[in-house]
Amino acid sequence: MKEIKDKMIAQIKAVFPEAVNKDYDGNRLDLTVNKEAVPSVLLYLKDSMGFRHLSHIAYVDWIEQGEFELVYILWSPLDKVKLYVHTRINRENPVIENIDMIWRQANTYEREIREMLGIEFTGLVAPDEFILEDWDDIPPFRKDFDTLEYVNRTFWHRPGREDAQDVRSTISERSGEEIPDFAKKYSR
Amino acid sequence: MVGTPVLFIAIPLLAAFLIPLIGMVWKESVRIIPGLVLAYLLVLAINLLSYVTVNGPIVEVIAGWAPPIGINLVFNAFSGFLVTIMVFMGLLVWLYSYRFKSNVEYEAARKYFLLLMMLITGSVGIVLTGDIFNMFVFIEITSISGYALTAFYTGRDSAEASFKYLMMGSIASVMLLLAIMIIYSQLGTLNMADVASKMHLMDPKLKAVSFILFVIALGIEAEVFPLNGWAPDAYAEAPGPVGAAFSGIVVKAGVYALIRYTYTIFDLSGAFNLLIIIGLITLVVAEVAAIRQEKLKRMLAYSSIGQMGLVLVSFGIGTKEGVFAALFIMLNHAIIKPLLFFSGSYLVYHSKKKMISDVDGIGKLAPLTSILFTLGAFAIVGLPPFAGFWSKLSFLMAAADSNMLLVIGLILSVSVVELVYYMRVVNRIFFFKRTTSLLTRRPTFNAYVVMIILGLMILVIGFYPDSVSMYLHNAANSLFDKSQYIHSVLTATIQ
Amino acid sequence: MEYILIKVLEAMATFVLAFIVGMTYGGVVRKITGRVHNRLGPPWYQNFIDAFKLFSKTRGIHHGAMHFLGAAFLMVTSVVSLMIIPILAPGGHAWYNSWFTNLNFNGDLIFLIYIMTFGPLGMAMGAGQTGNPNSSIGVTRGLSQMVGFEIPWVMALVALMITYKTTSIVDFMNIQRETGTWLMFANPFAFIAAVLAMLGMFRYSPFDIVGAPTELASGPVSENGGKFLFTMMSSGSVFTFAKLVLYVDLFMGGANNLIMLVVKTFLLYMIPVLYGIVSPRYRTEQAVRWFWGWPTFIGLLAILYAVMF
Amino acid sequence: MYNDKNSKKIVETIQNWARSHSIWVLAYGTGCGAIEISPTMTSRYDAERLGFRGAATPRQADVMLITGYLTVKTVKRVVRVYEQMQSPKYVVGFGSCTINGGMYYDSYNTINLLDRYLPVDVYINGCMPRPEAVLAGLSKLQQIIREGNANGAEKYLENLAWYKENQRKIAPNWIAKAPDLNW
Amino acid sequence: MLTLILLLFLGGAIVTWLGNKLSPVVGDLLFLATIIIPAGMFFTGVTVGEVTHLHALGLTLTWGLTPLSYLFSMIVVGLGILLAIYAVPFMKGKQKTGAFYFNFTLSVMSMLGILVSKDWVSFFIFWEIMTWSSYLMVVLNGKDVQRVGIKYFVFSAIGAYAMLMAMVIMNSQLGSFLLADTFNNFQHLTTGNQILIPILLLVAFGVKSAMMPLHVWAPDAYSNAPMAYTGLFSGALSKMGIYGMVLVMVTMINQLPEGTLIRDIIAWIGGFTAAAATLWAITQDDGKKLLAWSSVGQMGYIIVGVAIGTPLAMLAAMFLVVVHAMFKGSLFMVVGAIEKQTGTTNFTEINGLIRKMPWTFISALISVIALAGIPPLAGFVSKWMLYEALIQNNNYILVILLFFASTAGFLYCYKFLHGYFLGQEEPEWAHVKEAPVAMVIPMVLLALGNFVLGTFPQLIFKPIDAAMQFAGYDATGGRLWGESVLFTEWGDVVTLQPILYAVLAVFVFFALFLWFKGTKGTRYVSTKDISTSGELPKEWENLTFKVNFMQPFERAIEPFLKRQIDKYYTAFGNGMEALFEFTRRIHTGNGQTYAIYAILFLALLLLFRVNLFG
Repeated sequence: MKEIKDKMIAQIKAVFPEAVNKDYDGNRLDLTVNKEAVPSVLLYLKDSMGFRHLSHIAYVDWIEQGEFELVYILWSPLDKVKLYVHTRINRENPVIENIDMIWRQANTYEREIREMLGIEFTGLVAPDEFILEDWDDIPPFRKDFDTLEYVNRTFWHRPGREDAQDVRSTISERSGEEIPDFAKKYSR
Repeated sequence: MVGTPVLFIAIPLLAAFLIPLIGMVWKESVRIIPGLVLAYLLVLAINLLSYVTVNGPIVEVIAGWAPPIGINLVFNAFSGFLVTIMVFMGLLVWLYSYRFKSNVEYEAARKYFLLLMMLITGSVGIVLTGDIFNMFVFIEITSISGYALTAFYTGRDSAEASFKYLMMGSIASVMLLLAIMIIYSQLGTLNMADVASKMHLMDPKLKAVSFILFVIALGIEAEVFPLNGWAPDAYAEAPGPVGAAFSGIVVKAGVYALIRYTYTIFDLSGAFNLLIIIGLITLVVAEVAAIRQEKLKRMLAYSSIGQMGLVLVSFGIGTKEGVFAALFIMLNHAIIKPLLFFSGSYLVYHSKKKMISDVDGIGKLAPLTSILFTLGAFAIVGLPPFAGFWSKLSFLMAAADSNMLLVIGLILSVSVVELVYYMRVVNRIFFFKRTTSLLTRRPTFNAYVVMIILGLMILVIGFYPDSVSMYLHNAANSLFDKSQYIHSVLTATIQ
Repeated sequence: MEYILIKVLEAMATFVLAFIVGMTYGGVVRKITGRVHNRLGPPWYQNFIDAFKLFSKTRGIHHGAMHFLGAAFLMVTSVVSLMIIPILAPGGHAWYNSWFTNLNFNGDLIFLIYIMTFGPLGMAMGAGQTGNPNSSIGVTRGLSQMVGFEIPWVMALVALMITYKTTSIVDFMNIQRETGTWLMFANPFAFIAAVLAMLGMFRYSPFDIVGAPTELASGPVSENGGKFLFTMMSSGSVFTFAKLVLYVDLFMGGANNLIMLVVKTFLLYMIPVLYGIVSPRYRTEQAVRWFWGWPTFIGLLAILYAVMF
Repeated sequence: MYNDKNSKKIVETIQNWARSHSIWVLAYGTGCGAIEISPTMTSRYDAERLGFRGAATPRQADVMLITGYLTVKTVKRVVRVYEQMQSPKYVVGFGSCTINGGMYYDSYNTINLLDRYLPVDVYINGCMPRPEAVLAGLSKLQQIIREGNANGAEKYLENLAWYKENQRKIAPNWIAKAPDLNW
Repeated sequence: MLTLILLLFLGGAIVTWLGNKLSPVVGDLLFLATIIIPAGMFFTGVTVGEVTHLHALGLTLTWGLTPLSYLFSMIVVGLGILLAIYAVPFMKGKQKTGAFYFNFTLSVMSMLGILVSKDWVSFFIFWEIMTWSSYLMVVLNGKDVQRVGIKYFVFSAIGAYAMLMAMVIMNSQLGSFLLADTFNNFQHLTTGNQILIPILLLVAFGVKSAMMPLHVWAPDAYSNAPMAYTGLFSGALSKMGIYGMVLVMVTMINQLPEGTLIRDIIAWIGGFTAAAATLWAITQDDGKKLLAWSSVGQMGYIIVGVAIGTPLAMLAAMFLVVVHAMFKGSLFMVVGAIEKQTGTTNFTEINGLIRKMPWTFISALISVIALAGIPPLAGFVSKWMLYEALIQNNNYILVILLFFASTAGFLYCYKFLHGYFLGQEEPEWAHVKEAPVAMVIPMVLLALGNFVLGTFPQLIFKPIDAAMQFAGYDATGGRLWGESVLFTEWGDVVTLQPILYAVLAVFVFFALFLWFKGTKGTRYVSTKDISTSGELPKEWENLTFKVNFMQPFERAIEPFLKRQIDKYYTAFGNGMEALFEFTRRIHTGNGQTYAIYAILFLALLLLFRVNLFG
């Protein structure tokens, strides 16, 4: 397994010298690339290295660093290697190339990300609504989206439910964890 | 009586030689003279035919030698009928090709009409002559002008087709000469009537051999399978009107000769069966080949061969009704096939390869030509109420009277094949989308006149078949009256 | 005029009888089903309550003229076949016997077979007009199944016609009365084939592919509620009764009085019901092929039997 | 005679009795409560003996059981299904999710108060209510119907503007696009 | 008079064609005049028994009407008039109107000609004119011409040539072309010919009436012709085959010792035609195709009736001939109207036209109910009589087969109505309007005709009675047809009128009940508003169930559907073409080869000289 992964890294590095790799135990391999390089890297991985299957596109909101992270999880059925391709996108202008012509199923994931995180995929052709219907607020999976505030604004509470506690601060006090101020704002 | 049969040979032959001479003085005359000649001949033929109907056959003795020594021309109801058809066809071919594309130029026109006149001379001569060797001469005249006309376009393909024709024609000549030698060596005479009356004296073996040689030689002329290899090429490569002339004039002459030998001269009992067999084979092979053709003219050529096969079968039945039907088919064929050739050659006028697919959707662009072609197609496959139906019906009646059920069945099955390939073309003309960008050509006025005359004749015969049936009956009777033929020839005197 | 009035009144009496008996049967079947499932089940009059509730719905919708006509067509079939099928045997002497001779002598078996298909077709129209895909799917399934069970059913009838040289139902009943033998014993194969066809005709499991609960959302009736459903429900009850009476007339010698009629029809009705309770559901093509298998073979046997004996 | 007050009352009494004993149930199986309906309807608790019976489509149904939390997305469908049912019609809310949002009280896409959007006749408490509770609730519904107080449908029609306002608040575009109310 | 009528048709056809070149309006008027004036003359001026003689080529053509042909000619003329009225708005704005009018008129003329022909020659002439005029109709729209058109023409030609062969054989043996002579002197033929000739004639007529192995042209040809013509094609033209078959059956087959066997075989073929065509109709997704297969199936019923040949069966067949012309004419008009208004006839594309084209729907509904044979419409009467006749004639299995075909027929009947009129209303078809009045009136008239004949079949029994007496059946004394009462020979009765009244009464009662019950509380909602999981269908979403409509049933009959007769014919045709191609290559195009042929031929002839010439 190790040799296979080394060979793969060598091959990738040969073509994309700027890619950064990180090795894990087992069959996992991580790769970090620029957002501009994502389609070409993925296409190369699919066509030339046998990563035929896109398992998922995971997404993270790194609000502290002002960035979104997309993780394309690929799987090579021949070599049995799982490849995580990371890329970071600026939070201010979240735009990235659409890849659903490489894997058709990416369309679904991208629609979800578009609604939930507000990342624009250039050239993504998809019907308007996917999960959220009639949503006119900021995307709900962004960390600066205040759920409780939204609920209070949109729905009604049955009298008697106002005493909902912010349990997170209690727990953090108990465990001695330090929570930064900006993070307190976004989580309860 | 306004003229004698010899005029049918003399005048066109004279005209053929005069055309270049007068043409030097007046260029247009090369176009006009043949027309005048043919028109005169037509009038003459009709007059003679009506005279013959009343007064019995005319036997003309040439050069003062009485038969059986001298050469004589016989104009009876049978040969007269064929001559009339031929001359009429010749007139139509002339009218149609008056300014056909290949003879707009003076040089070409001179050659063309000269050869055409020769062709008609030869063909008419074959029909009229009463002498075997004289017939050989006429066959040569016809063939040679035919070779030249085939090669008229002077292209590579034309030359090849002409060469094939030439080759087969020389085989025919050899065979014919051999046959004539055998007869002459045995009977010492070459007059048809005389030969016929003395035929029983001949050695049966040699009789059969000479008949076979005749069949082969004339079969080449009459496009009998497997001797008809030259025909499709010649039809396809010769100019359109020449194809019509071949199918309307030359082939008729060949068939006439074959029939004359079978019915009058030889008294072989198996000859009729032979006719039926080769006729059927010719028919089947030709129609089957026609369905697989991709070029329009070749398809028509094969169809023409097939019709000749049908004629032979019909003659082979050997009854009066059979001969009637055969003559009817010949008449219809002489009317319909030129129509098809004429209109067909305008449908693919601008096409290089003359493919059938080039007529796709032309019905909208050239409606009258297309309708005339369709009329011809409907008529030739024997759809009522057009002319072809009556001939087919009389043929079937004759065959049924002789109890030839298998022949009927076979011919009707072949008719289905014939129907298929004609309908495919008709479908393409009217119901396909135009795929090529080829221009259509509007037929010349003359061509229109010719085609419309032919179309009207199809309709007239179709709706009123009795208009021709009397002549057909007379012709059929006169063919059967062998003793009268011999008698009238042998007792002919110099007038 | 008076004659017609009396006729109409008698027809209404027949209709009421059929309605009551049919509805009761429906309730009893639910009860029996419940007992088989080891539960109490609804009371026997539950169907009446349901029908009344549907009838007293205050609001409803329709999808166009054919939606109305579909239900009306269905009712026409039920009522007309009820009118044509003799309810009681001609030999009976009960005082109410003459009430139920509606149009008994104006139709025959072939007529009946065709008029019985009138309703499903009209119903199918109504279902199609609603535009609900489930309705159309149910309809096509129902028609397919009809093609299936019609074969053994017609075979059984033809076998009877061959033997007794008649197509009139009344004549069949007379024959059974005169000979004293029920036709189910005279030609057992015909009876078996007819009963197997009946399984499809009553649309209980495994042949409940038309409504197919949880699969098609009740199929053709899925857009109908309130008065439409009420009409269809009562039509179904009447039609069930009519078909049962037809079977009784043909194979069990008819009934001389109402009690015998109820007993016989109930016994007959239990065949598809009990078979259905314990069966899962066929797919359409399985159902159709099932009918073209053994039932058709038995139908052929019935015809052979009729021809030979 | 039909307009006579007393006879009208008698007729209504009979009708209400029939309605209460013939309740065709449309189970809107959201959330975890759907699993409670099966035992309620089948052999163990046998709701059919009380006249309850499953209905396949909204057009035939009398009562809609809402068996759990409703997201914004599902609430639209529920409203539509409710409007497609034919009067008289009733709504039964299952469990705390329908009552006050339950454990999803602070979810951005789950409504908290069902009765703001639909007229609920009976709430069944619990998380989830057991079949006994469900039966009790349904019996309560029967009792209300018999008394003639189960007039949720009329209430809905009377206060249509208010209900539509509430619905529009969570689904603005949908309400605009939806066909007009059909009962 | 007959000659005049036929000449008027012929001349009118040409004049119409020319007039249409001049101006479409003139063409329309001339067309109507061409159809209606001779038709009127036919109805008023022609009497049964009038005979005209013509001479051609030594043959005498005899024309005259018989009671049998009078029945058929009424169908031809009646349907011709209605379809002519229908055709004018139908063809408006279409291409090749002139050709359409020309061929339409010629078809009507040739059909009348067939019916008035008393000798085989004119019979054949008109038969062929009918063939090619209908052929030109089939290929008129230019779709799939080479396959459909050639198939039609080849089969027609096979039939026609079979007839030609039979008639020349009869002429040579009996010395007459007259129908009457050939039938009367049938016994004088040799034994072989006695078998051969009826078989040839049955092939000829079987092709036109789309009998089972010869039917493959029919579905394509019916659906390819313009719909304004297909009504005539299916309703009248295919009946010419039945006409001929009746003639052959009652005259020739009856005189044969093997007649019963042939009858049974034909009846079975008819039964299989009915069943198989019905199954194929079910699988079609195009209304034209569906109706075309249905026509083939209905012809199967008629063939069964004719072949069984008992008085009741013949009556049923004759009745079905009339009724089929009515309902199938109406149905093809319906399809034509839909095609005209929407531009397509595919079920999967159209839905919910019921509210847009109500009159079309009503005529379709009535006609379909008649087609399905459901009482109290006319189709039932014929089917009832057919079943009775079969059972009395001991054709039990055949009864089952026909019952199966009839029941399976409901499937395509429903498919047809559902396909066009029911289902969801799409915004795509919102613009569709009812067809022009001139198109609606003929089809409604024909549909209502079914209604009338279903209740008062005695209206048509009189001409049928005359026809059957002419065909050699004794006057069955009105026992089979009383005042709307159908009797079996066993004495069972079906009284149609009380049933009709009962049906009407119950229907009206319940329709009114449903309408008035809670009218205030019931309101119309559009078909988009249906209870499908509470989801609101999008504008572009079409929830109507159309594709693979009968798939469960198709799966059940899958083993049958694998066997297509068409495939065998295609394989045969391809094989023949390959053989032809091989034969064609005999002409190699090489001069030497031809020379060798000549020499070989010479050698061959010399070799077989003795065999040939003794």
